Amino acid sequence: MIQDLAPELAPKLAVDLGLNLEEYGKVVAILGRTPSLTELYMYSLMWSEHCSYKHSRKALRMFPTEGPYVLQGPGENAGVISVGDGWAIAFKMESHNHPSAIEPYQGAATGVGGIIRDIFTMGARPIASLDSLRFGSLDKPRQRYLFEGAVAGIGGYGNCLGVPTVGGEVYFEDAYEGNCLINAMSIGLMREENLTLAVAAGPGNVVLLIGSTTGRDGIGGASTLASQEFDEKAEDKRPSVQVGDPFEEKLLIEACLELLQAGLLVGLGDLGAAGLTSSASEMASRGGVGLDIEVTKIPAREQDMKPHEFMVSESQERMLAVVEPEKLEAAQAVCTKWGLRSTVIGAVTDTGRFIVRERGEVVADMPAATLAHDAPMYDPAMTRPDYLDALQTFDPDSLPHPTAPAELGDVLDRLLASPNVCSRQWIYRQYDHQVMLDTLVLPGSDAAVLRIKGTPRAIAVSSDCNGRYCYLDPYVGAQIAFAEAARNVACAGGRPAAITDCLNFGNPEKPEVFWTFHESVRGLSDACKAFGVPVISGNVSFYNESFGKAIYPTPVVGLVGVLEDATKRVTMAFKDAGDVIVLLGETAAELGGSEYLKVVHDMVAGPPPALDLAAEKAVHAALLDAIEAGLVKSAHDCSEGGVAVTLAESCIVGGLGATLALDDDLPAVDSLFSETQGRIVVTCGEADAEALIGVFSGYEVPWSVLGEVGGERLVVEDKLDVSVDVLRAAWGPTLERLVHGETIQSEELREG
Amino acid sequence: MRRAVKFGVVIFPGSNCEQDVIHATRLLGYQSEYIWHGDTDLRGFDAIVLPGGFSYGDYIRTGAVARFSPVMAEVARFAEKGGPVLGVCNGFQILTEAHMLPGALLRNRGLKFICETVPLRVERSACQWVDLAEGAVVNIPINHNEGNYICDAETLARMEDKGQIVLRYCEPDGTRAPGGSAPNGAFDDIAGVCNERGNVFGLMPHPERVCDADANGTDGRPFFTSIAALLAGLAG
Amino acid sequence: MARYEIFVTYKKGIFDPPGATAERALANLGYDEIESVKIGKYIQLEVADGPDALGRVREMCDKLLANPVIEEYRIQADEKDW
Amino acid sequence: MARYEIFVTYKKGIFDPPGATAERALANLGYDEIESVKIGKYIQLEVADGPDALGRVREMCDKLLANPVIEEYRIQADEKDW
Ligand SMILES: Nc1ncnc2c1ncn2[C@@H]1O[C@H](COP(=O)(O)OP(=O)(O)O)[C@@H](O)[C@H]1O
Ligand SMILES: [Mg+2]
Repeated sequence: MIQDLAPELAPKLAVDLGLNLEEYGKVVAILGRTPSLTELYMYSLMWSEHCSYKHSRKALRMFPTEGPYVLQGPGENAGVISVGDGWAIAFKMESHNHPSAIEPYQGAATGVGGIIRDIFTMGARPIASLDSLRFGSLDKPRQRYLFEGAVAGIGGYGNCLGVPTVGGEVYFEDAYEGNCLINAMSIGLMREENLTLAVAAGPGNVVLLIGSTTGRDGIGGASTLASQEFDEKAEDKRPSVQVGDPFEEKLLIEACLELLQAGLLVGLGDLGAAGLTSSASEMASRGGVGLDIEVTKIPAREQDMKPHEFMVSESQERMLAVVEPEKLEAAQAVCTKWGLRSTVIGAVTDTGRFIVRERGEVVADMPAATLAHDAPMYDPAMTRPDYLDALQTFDPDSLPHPTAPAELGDVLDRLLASPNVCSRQWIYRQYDHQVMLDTLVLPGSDAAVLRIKGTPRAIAVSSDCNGRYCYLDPYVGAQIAFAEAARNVACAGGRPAAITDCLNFGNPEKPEVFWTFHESVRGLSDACKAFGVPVISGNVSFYNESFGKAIYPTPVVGLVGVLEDATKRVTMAFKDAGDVIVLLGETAAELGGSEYLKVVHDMVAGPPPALDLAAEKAVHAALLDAIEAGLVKSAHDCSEGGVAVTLAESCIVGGLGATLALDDDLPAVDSLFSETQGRIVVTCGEADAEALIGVFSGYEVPWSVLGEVGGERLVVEDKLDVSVDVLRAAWGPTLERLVHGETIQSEELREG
Repeated sequence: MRRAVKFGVVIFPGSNCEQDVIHATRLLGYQSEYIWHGDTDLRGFDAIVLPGGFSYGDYIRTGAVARFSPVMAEVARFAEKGGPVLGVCNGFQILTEAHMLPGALLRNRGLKFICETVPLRVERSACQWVDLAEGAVVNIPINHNEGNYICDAETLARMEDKGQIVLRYCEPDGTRAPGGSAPNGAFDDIAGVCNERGNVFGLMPHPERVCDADANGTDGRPFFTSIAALLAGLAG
Repeated sequence: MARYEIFVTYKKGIFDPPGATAERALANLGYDEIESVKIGKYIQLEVADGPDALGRVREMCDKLLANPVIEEYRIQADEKDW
Repeated sequence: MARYEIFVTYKKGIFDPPGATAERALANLGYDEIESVKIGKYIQLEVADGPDALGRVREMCDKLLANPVIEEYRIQADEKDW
């Protein structure tokens, strides 16, 4: 008979483990008795925010999840889209913010490891990763340590696996100082027929644990665990940091894909948050079956581990497979060939109950589906934060702005040297971004392009979110996150197919925070609907706060687009002198939330740029048509820093200057640095200019011919005249210098 | 009919560039097949490639564990008989650990992993894998954390003398910067070396990454075509 | 001048992948006697004499040479010849 | 059961990249007393008792745990508590 906890102690332990008393009551009602220690641990983890989405699930129903490309929407380990000829792409993004704030290298590394397991669990070979990062200002040593460590960890893990890290984004804002964000996205490729679901089925089948040993890693990580009163004997405070072993993961990828290919598995699940409890209960509930697990069979890394420790350990690099008994030997042979441990730890039953035993004795016994599905769902209160009024009514025109070309050139230098704008090469130089030979457009352009070998196709991928905009207006900010990702992908020639997201917010139990969450989800949903692009996977990370202050609302969008013809891909670099420069879209006076305001006036205020979804969509469509017609030599969208930064970047990476005029009727600062959405700087050969404009004229989009590529200076009539070498010197080495603790002297940026 | 040249590409646990070498060599028209690290039969292969990656996680030291794989004794025998062996990146590290090539590879100066395309200068050497003119500059990606080549001065002098230095990091114009051109701090800018006989060649850059005209350049092709031409000549 | 040796190891309970790999590799080489291998860092410091040298070395370990979140260390004055 | 500690260091004259970096970083942190830092490996072995245990550990070092081209090592029987 199960050893229950003392009824008077159990509720207290439940609270320590992160359940509230009502939730505890629900556990008692399900079981019809006081839970055992193991059961309480299992419920508390499965019903935690992280596993149950209890505060977010209702809002997430706003997302459109269906579309022509979708093979598998949200709900599985990753979403899957079809990309033609029987090829499918699985992808998902996930956060590893809190572990990374404690130990940036291992936190980021295991974040990459975790999301990659989600991908090969689906039967897909991981082919690319992206990383989306947020830190405080690099003036602070701690922030440099976090940034440097996280980048090294992402590289260390992905490089070892041989999965290229092809893109990402990074912002440095004080709002993230106490709570950095480390979001990782993984993309996998498979044949459609190999799509595998994490489901347990077939009573009598065995449950096989593959991969690393189980230690006490991660126990006590998220929730406040192990209060002394309940531990029989005081134990030394154990570190909860998980150390990643990318080598083991590499073997897991190869072995699992081989097992699936050979048809040796009924189901496959990865062990992520809440470890064995989560993957086993989800697999069981999907299959409508029960499981019977013996913890002493689990290969332990440490001595005297308790059943609940086995069940909730977050030791990395482990997979759970369900295997028919007659295929067990063959399955284990594959594991052995790859040098992996594989151990039968239990069996599938027809009872629907999740039973955990220690040396045969039952220590937990509950309806399996209740762990995964019966967590309470909340409708959190929401209130629009008061601070928004003051922020949104701020008028950037009320500030003094430079007007002389020399001053404006200086501002451009400073913007290019801003950590939020400067070259990211310091980061992606540490990532193997070429292995597998499919990265046709390397990091450094708007979107990375990866070919699908054996087909004419490629995918273009980008991850984006300007948290500042989301802070100033979460509804618009979230739409812009989508629009920018789609625009980046369009600039490479990709038509958006689907997105994943990682929604990073503060404490959802605070009505003001929850409002920003709800508005962001609404904004993202509306943008997706307007573009007909579904959300196929995602992740919510709440409680990103420090000292009671939430981060900027940060709904990161990871978008995958498809190029039917990989040879049509486009990069942002200017190509040849004499090429014609055309601006798609139209500039408005929108300095609210801009990098210019931040860098020059040290302000984050004003309304963010407006987003007209129909106009944005038309711009992308016009560009994509022109690209498909083979007319476009370069394309680069306007984002932080406005059209001036866009032009400067295309000059710098192309090694060419440009001479042009911006003939809007705006003040020079707006003209150059306004962050109006829906704008793309496009170039074409002189002979194609007419045809290009012909294509654009077929759409309801404003366009203007700005000038031409050439020379060694960026010259904007009446507004700017700067040497490209000087711009490069401002833009190129900033990150490396900042990481090494140097503050950049503006002297250094000027021509010597 | 003469049999086409056949490359064998060894898979160690943790290798991750083996499929890239297969892709590149097949694209160039050669036969190319995997060899499992536990296998000991190299019959039928004309040239062996130890690919890049992180064999055994690069734990303890890069290449330290892989060198004891059963296949490595055969690779050594194959090389002794004059068979051509190429080690790329981790493969180079394995060859030095196995003492099939002189020197060792330490962590990069600056302790950062480096992935970027770099110019390399072709030196006059005995290397059978290279038929480029002395002084030619090729642009090839490097991708490693431990590419900082080291050997003692005596070994360097001997290698110079015997034409064992095959590639050096350089500036885009082929010159070497006074402070060194190696991004990883390699001694004397050394990027690739061969044995005295010239049949065993190890290099940190990844020629297989630049063989496909559809993706990122073709500067890596000569390394595979030259050995294939040599083998074909011998066979013919 | 003073010399210190510092031994940095993972804390108890933290997984040590290099150690685990060495363990398996040695077993494969036929060293059946191996029961466990742990791999850490061995640091040799030479410092100029000054007040509270040991205290300062400890500080260096906490700040830079070891990662207190996952590692622990031991410092030993070194009288050996190097 | 017997325990051994192994200290692996670069041979004299071999440049030690982590050591050199640590040296600079410590100087930057204001530890002007630093004269040199060398970073090597610290290995703890537990082996079952058997004949010539130390000889076999030496063999393990020569084969796997150290690279004689660049490294040297010292073995010490370990009587400490771990
Ligand atoms: N953390 C990162 N990891 C890898 N690549 C990155 C990272 N941050 C930025 N990049 C790459 O640098 C380039 C510029 O990034 P970003 O300024 O965010 O572009 P955009 O403004 O077009 O979204 C892109 O190619 C992007 O993928
Ligand atoms: Mg862009």
